Amino acid sequence: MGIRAQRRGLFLTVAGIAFMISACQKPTSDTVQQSPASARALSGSLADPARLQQDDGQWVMSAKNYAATRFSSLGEITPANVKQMGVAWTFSTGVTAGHEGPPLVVGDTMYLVTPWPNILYAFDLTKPGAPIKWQYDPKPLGAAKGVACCDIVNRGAAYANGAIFFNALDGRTMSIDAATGKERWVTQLTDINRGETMTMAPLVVKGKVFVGNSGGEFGVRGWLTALDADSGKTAWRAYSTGPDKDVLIGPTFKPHYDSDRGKDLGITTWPGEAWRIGGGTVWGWLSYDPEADLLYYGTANPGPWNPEQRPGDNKWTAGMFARSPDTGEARWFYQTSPHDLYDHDGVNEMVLADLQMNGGTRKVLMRADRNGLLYVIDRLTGEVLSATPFVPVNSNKGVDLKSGRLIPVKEKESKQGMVVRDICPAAPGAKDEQPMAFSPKTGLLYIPHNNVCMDFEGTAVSYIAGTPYVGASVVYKAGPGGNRGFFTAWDPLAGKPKWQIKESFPVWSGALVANDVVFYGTMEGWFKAVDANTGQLLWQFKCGSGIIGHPMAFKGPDGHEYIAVTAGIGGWPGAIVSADLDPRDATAGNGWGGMLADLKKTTTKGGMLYVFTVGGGT
Amino acid sequence: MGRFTFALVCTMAATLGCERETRRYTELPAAANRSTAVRLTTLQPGSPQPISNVQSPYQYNAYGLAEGKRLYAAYNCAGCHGVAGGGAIGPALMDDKWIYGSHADQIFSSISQGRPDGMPSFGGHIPDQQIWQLVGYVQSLAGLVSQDAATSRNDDQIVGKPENRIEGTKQIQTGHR
Amino acid sequence: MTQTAIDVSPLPEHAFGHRSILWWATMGMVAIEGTVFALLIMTDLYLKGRNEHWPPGNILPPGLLWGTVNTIILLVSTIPNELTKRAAEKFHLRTVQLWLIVCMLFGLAFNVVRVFEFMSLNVSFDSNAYGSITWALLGFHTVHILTDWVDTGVLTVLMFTGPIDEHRFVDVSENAMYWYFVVLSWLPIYALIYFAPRIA
Amino acid sequence: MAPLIQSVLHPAGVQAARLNQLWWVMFWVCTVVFISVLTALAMAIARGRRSASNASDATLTGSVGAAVGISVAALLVLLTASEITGRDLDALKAQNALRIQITGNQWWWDVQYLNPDPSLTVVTANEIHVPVGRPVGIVAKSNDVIHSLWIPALHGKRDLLPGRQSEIWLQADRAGVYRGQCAEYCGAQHAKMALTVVADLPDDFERWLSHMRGPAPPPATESQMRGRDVIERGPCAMCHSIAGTLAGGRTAPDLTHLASRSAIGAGSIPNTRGNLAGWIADPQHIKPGNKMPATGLASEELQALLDYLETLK
Amino acid sequence: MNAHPLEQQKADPRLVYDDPRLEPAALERERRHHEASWPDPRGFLGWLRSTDHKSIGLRTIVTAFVWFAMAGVLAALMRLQLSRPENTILGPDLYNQIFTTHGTAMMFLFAVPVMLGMGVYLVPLQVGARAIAVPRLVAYGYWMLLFGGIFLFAMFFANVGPDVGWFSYVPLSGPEYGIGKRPDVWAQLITFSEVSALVTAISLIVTIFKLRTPGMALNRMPLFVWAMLVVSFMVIFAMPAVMLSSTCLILDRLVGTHFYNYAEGGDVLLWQHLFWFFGHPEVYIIFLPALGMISPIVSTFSRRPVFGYLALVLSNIATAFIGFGVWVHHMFATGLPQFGQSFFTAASMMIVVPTATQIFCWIATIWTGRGVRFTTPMLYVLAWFFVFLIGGLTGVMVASVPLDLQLHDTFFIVAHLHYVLIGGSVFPLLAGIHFWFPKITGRMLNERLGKVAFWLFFTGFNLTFFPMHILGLQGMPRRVYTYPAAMGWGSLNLLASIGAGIIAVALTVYLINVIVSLRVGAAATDNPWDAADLEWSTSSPPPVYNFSPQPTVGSRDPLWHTELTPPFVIGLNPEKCEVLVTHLLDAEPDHRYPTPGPSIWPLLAAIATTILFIWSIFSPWGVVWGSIPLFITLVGWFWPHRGVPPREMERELARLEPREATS
Repeated sequence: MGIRAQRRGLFLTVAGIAFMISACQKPTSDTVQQSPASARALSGSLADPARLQQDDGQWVMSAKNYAATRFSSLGEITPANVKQMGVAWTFSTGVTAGHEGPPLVVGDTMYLVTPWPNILYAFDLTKPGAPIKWQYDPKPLGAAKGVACCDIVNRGAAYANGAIFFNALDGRTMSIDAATGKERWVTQLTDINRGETMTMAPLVVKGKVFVGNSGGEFGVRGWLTALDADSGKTAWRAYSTGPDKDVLIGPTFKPHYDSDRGKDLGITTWPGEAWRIGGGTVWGWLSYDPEADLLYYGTANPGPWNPEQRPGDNKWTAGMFARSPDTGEARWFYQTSPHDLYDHDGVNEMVLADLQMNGGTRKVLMRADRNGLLYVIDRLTGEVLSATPFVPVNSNKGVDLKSGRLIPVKEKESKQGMVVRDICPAAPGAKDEQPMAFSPKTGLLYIPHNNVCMDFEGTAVSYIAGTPYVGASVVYKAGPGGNRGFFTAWDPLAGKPKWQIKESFPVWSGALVANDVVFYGTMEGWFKAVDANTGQLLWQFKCGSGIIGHPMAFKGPDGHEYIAVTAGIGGWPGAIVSADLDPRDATAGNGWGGMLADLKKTTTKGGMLYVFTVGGGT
Repeated sequence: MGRFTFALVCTMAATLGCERETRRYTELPAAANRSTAVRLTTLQPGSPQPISNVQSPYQYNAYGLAEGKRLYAAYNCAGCHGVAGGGAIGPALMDDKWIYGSHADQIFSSISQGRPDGMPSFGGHIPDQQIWQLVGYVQSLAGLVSQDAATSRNDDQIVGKPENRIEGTKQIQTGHR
Repeated sequence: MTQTAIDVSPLPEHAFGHRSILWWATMGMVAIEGTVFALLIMTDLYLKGRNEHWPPGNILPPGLLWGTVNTIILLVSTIPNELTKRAAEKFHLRTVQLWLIVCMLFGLAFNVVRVFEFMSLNVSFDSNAYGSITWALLGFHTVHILTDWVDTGVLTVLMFTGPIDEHRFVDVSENAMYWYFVVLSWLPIYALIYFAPRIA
Repeated sequence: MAPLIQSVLHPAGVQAARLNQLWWVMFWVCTVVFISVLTALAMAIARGRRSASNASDATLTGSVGAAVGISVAALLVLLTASEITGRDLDALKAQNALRIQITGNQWWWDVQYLNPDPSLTVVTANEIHVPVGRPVGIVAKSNDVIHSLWIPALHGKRDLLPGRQSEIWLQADRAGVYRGQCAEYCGAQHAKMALTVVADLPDDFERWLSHMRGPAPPPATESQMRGRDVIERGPCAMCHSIAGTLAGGRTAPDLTHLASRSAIGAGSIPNTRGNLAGWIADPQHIKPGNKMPATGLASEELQALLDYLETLK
Repeated sequence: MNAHPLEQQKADPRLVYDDPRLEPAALERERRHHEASWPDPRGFLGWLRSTDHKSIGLRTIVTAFVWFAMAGVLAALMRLQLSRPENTILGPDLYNQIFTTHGTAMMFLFAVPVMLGMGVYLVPLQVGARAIAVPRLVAYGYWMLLFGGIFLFAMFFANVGPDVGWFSYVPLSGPEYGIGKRPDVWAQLITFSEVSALVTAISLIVTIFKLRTPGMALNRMPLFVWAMLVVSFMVIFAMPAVMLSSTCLILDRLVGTHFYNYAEGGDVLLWQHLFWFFGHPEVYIIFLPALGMISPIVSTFSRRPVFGYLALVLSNIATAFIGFGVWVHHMFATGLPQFGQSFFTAASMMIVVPTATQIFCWIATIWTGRGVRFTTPMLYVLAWFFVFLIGGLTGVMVASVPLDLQLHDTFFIVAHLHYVLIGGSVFPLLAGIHFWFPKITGRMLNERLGKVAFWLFFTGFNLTFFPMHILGLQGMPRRVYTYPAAMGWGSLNLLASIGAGIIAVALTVYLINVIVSLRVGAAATDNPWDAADLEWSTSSPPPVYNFSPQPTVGSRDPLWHTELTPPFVIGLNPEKCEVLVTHLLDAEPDHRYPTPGPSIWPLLAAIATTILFIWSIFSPWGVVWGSIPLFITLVGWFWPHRGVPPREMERELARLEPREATS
């Protein structure tokens, strides 16, 4: 169990968070609440996501809001009554791959994108059992499954101006009319023959849809692309490697640290032409600060994993960019893992908040990184304010706050052809894409994460377009303590956990804070509600399959609060089950086989959407 | 000139004649036309023909299997199917489930032609000879080749049993999952 | 010139200890196997030097219980062993028979416990070099225990069924010698297997 | 092209020169010893035949002792010479040295010119250039079995050990082309695992190195374009790399500047168009057992491929 | 002291004079008694059961020479392939199998066994023993050698010949790169030949320690016996290293252990350390017996006792000790720290001192001898001085770390090692065969043919191997199956190949000489060369029981000091085939010991072992199941045939000692 700090009142001096921006304004949610269902839908269809994100009754983007807090202030479900929560309705997706990402609720309709074949369902929430309103099948190529590194997942859709935006695995972004399910536009962005896929959830800001590619394990050159939300035409594209003009680095680029300054670092920090196949894909989460008008996103690992094939810092991979959403110009960059040694992608979500630090209010972003450090970074300048390990870490010695650089540990560095043992955290990191939540009420981050170490052997690998470009043999094992996962309530100011729940398996579901109750799921299939303040388990429900989905909260047309989550084991670790891998090979599933052999005996595959409410039923 | 032409014509006639008069009752050696009789199912109309039991020319050949193992790594097969065949992006190769069949010619076709759910088609990108070597090695992952000829462990991280210690799988299931 | 000769007919027809041919042959075997043990120990130390952690990774050192139990069994077994040897050198057939059976029982106990020892090594021979050399050390010693045990068994049977002459008693004495070697060689191996991983 | 020099007795660098010196010291001392002992033996035979008179045992002991003493003295001379040479060889390590990493593979050499700035790294294979008069520190590694790097005109051997890394320091003092060869038996084609070493004048070397940093030139003619297509779409790209194209294989030698190299197949045959064609068509004929398969390219494809490969200067 | 009656007190042997048993007729009776009692099994089955050291020794020598011939044919094939550049007679695959099999067979199946075979034949005779100690073990050792050799060559002909070099460096011989069963064949052949050598070494040590005839104190032992003693000890301490390393190799390959897997904490240099810890002493194991043969030959044909007996003995021992300290000089190119370099250079060069001492002692012997008799054996020995000096001096060069960096793994080393091994060992061996042939067969070898063979061999040898020094300096590496014409190595290689042809002719002449002389050679007397050691005191060839009566000695050169006629040994029971066991240091009589008779069990045990070894290449279960027949054969082997049932024994004990019954 986690540490329970006594000084709760002291550190609840959270001055403001992105969420509060919305709270200060006249809440539209009141009107929405009172309006009839059709009116809600109408208002939803007209509204800009910038406004809709503030409405706790709806959930219009996968991270709930631009600040990526996954916090809902809906208070109907309380620690007291959560025990009476029951299933309202369910829906089987018929897909047996891993179900990541949350459903959306816009007005009276719920939208759900399944993993490949990426069918978009719309459910009519006004009717009992929420029947399917329409469904849209993009018919993505089956071959795309062969170049999706970590199960054929989809991390959700985004809503804006009457359209649902989402990506199909074979590299298409599409805009679907939210009301009718009719296709507005489809843009093909990637080439699966080069190993490029798309799995991330788009973000819509100011009439632009931001999407990034996946395929860091295939020698893909990563990018973030802004598409015009109305036409699907590319507005700009920022690569994560290569010359400054490709990375959209210009005069406005003012990184905080020296090592990020210089001409064409995206070339000179790579050997030869390795930057062309250097990874740095953008498959994770995006945040946006409307006030500073800055878009934040992370770049994934450099490829291949074997670091000896790419000496140098490998800019601009494994770091985070702040860009102008309009032009794409980079404002600052910070590299969490220069010359990444362990596949420590920098794509984890960045939660934006204003924290009271050192006597002042700092506009920060918080990121629980794969490398085991929880970063608090000034989101205007890119300065690292603190970087604290939130799991046992032996592969780095933290961050030198002066130079901003991660301090590597020599003996844990890869030596091609040799097994380097017990690297903590492992390649999936202390925390992978599974998003955390932040409660402005408690000031705590709720982090679903892993406790995984690994043995790593770098091997020479050929770049063969469309085949994996990894160059490592990895075997994961449970970290210190023997439990493979944690659910941690983290106090970013004190830099330590408030409380912590040990889980047998990595906690690969997202977190949700619904007022005072925190929700998350486990890979065994338990959907759990815990007290936001104490971490006490309040309620749990055993779903049909392991949960790696992201829970969300919404207010139904009936005015009641609902919690929805998808069960369906899969994803990188869950592929052991969903892809029926053989754990006798310890590297099965890129390293999970050795550690998750028991998962096959614990749960089975099968995607199902669960919607809960107090009392259950409709 | 005329004499030369005459000689040329005679020579050509002779060569053609030899070729023409050759009565090849046995067509090419089995290895050459293996891929034609590939079946992915046992279900056939009428009385079923036996499933072809064409074997990889390297089934009992240690060198061919070792080459297969080298190529399995060199062509990034390991990236999808696991270092020891446990699977990752692609299905496991060490178990008893073979979506497109475990017979040598079926595996050959899978590698050469590719398969719709993500298996790239390697035909034309690597010589057939190497595909056969890969076939032999892939079979060894499930214990389908002679243990005497199968490869042993690599000088690398050990993530599963070496192929020469894998007991043959008894029941091979074939079919879509 | 008078022919002289050495008449050796008064000499005995057998001798114990270093006077006997078999003792030297046994010592030859002991020298060979002792060399192998020494080289195995050197190999272990060499590999230990090549590895940053010994045991590598998060492998636990072998459990102490069974190894220690076995060490005690081995050390105690020297008592019946010595008694067998003395009885043999005095040609006390009954006593030899009795102690040989006791020795057999000790050997049996040892071999049974050895199985548990292998199970408590916490590493497999094919996991890594540490596992390989640890298994090799324990395995090679087990081969000695096993062969000497089987050897003692044959000798025991022989002492009950015959045919017997004085040389059988010499055999029993040599067999006891060899057992001492097996016991003595165990001690450094025991230290290496069970304590070296705990020191570094 | 200058004749290939691969001889201990024709040193072209300071290290090899020292070893050559040591060799001649050893040779002459040993020759003297050899002749002396045989003379003694001949005298003994002659004397023994002449008279049966025995020298006293004490005299004999003295003589034998003296002979052994002289042998020991000769030995000490050699030991000292060896020791001095050993120290001299160690003295070459230098800060401003050129650093080359050579990785052994069955049966070719992977070469990387290291640079603190990773983008200035140069990758090539089977042929190295070194500047005259500048120390070169070679980092020796292996990807598979044990190989041994031996360029007799420049220095002695250094084993390339898998799982370990070693170093050797050498320097060329005369411009020229020197041949090196794998000296540790490494399997089927141990015999055909040679390395060409070109010692350039410093300016030439810098020019060469900066040229090597560039990618392959884009194809100019239709046929060359077709040739690049054959590489990218055909089997070549599965194993070979050519910077500037899609070919990124690392299991076989880098071909980015293939045409500038003097030999193919790790020194198996001279690099001519005809040889290259023969090699691509049937590499197993020229170097049986090597890892390159016959690719079965159509002749039109082969010609286009050759057209393109010839541009890879 | 409550001594049991059966526990006999040490009784002193008596010196007897004028005993009726010393009458010539009585001695002849005793000889006949021995003749009748010592088993000399006839026929094929008898041949299989034989435990007579002369029979086993001779067949070991013959078998080793058969392997020598086969390995020699392989050498000729290599020379044929290398005779011109870019030759395509042999492909790399076959060539690599050939040079590996050649090296392996020469080292493991010829050089060591033939020397031990000479020892098995000669040592009991030279120490005046009636038999070798633990003869069944020696018989077993022979069968293992035979089966090992058959195994290797059968596998070679089945295209499963080892192809990783006689040193089988990992990882080339390891599970990943040593493809197929070829390296397993090598590793198991090692086990065969090591088992054979080890048991033989034990037997020789025990024979030398315990069976020396009275009077032969350690300081009177013939130098060949000293050499065999030292060599046997070297075998015991060196061979386990290669057995261990090859066992680890098989385990790595078969069940996936990681002794040599650098990725998982093993190490590739571990192999080299273990291998050369054996491999360097191995050279002296081959070389020292040859030196032991030189001493009697030099002494005999210079007609004086060898000069510097003590120095020669100490040199032997010193060589053995230093030989164990210099294994790293095979690993200089792996990169050693400077300190290690100096140490191993010095140690490697130090070995010159004992060798030089020996050479000078022999020169002194010749110098002060009574004129050299230029017999064929002596010619070989004189040639030995020439070739071995070259080999030894190039050895000094190679011992220098810096120079070795240039010479290592080149043809210079090929030249060096053949000068040392053929020059150092085969020349004396051929001399020894000539020397002892009369003793072994009862017939003299033809001197004329012998000299023809000698001069051909000497010429061919130098022609073959001397150019290789130059080739090495010109940069030609070892173990290459071909070389480019442009390298200019063609003519010297051709010369070497011609030399190899001459060697082949020379050895054929030698063989013809042996065959012809066996049939029509002059009959040999007991001591045709007028040599000094005890083996020349018995008939040629010696009887099964070696001597009757058993002689004792009073000096180092017993046959040259007949004025001190030593007494005979009498009183050994021929019925039980008794041998006289003496004390270790001064060889005083201690007790009588019945030597075990012929037995089929060593053969059966060897067959069972062979099955186990070969099976274990394919499955680890081969070791488990294979040990069952081995166990059965061993029980059969050791099951006694003499003695009484326990009850009877007990009764006898009770009768002998009533006191015990009451206690």
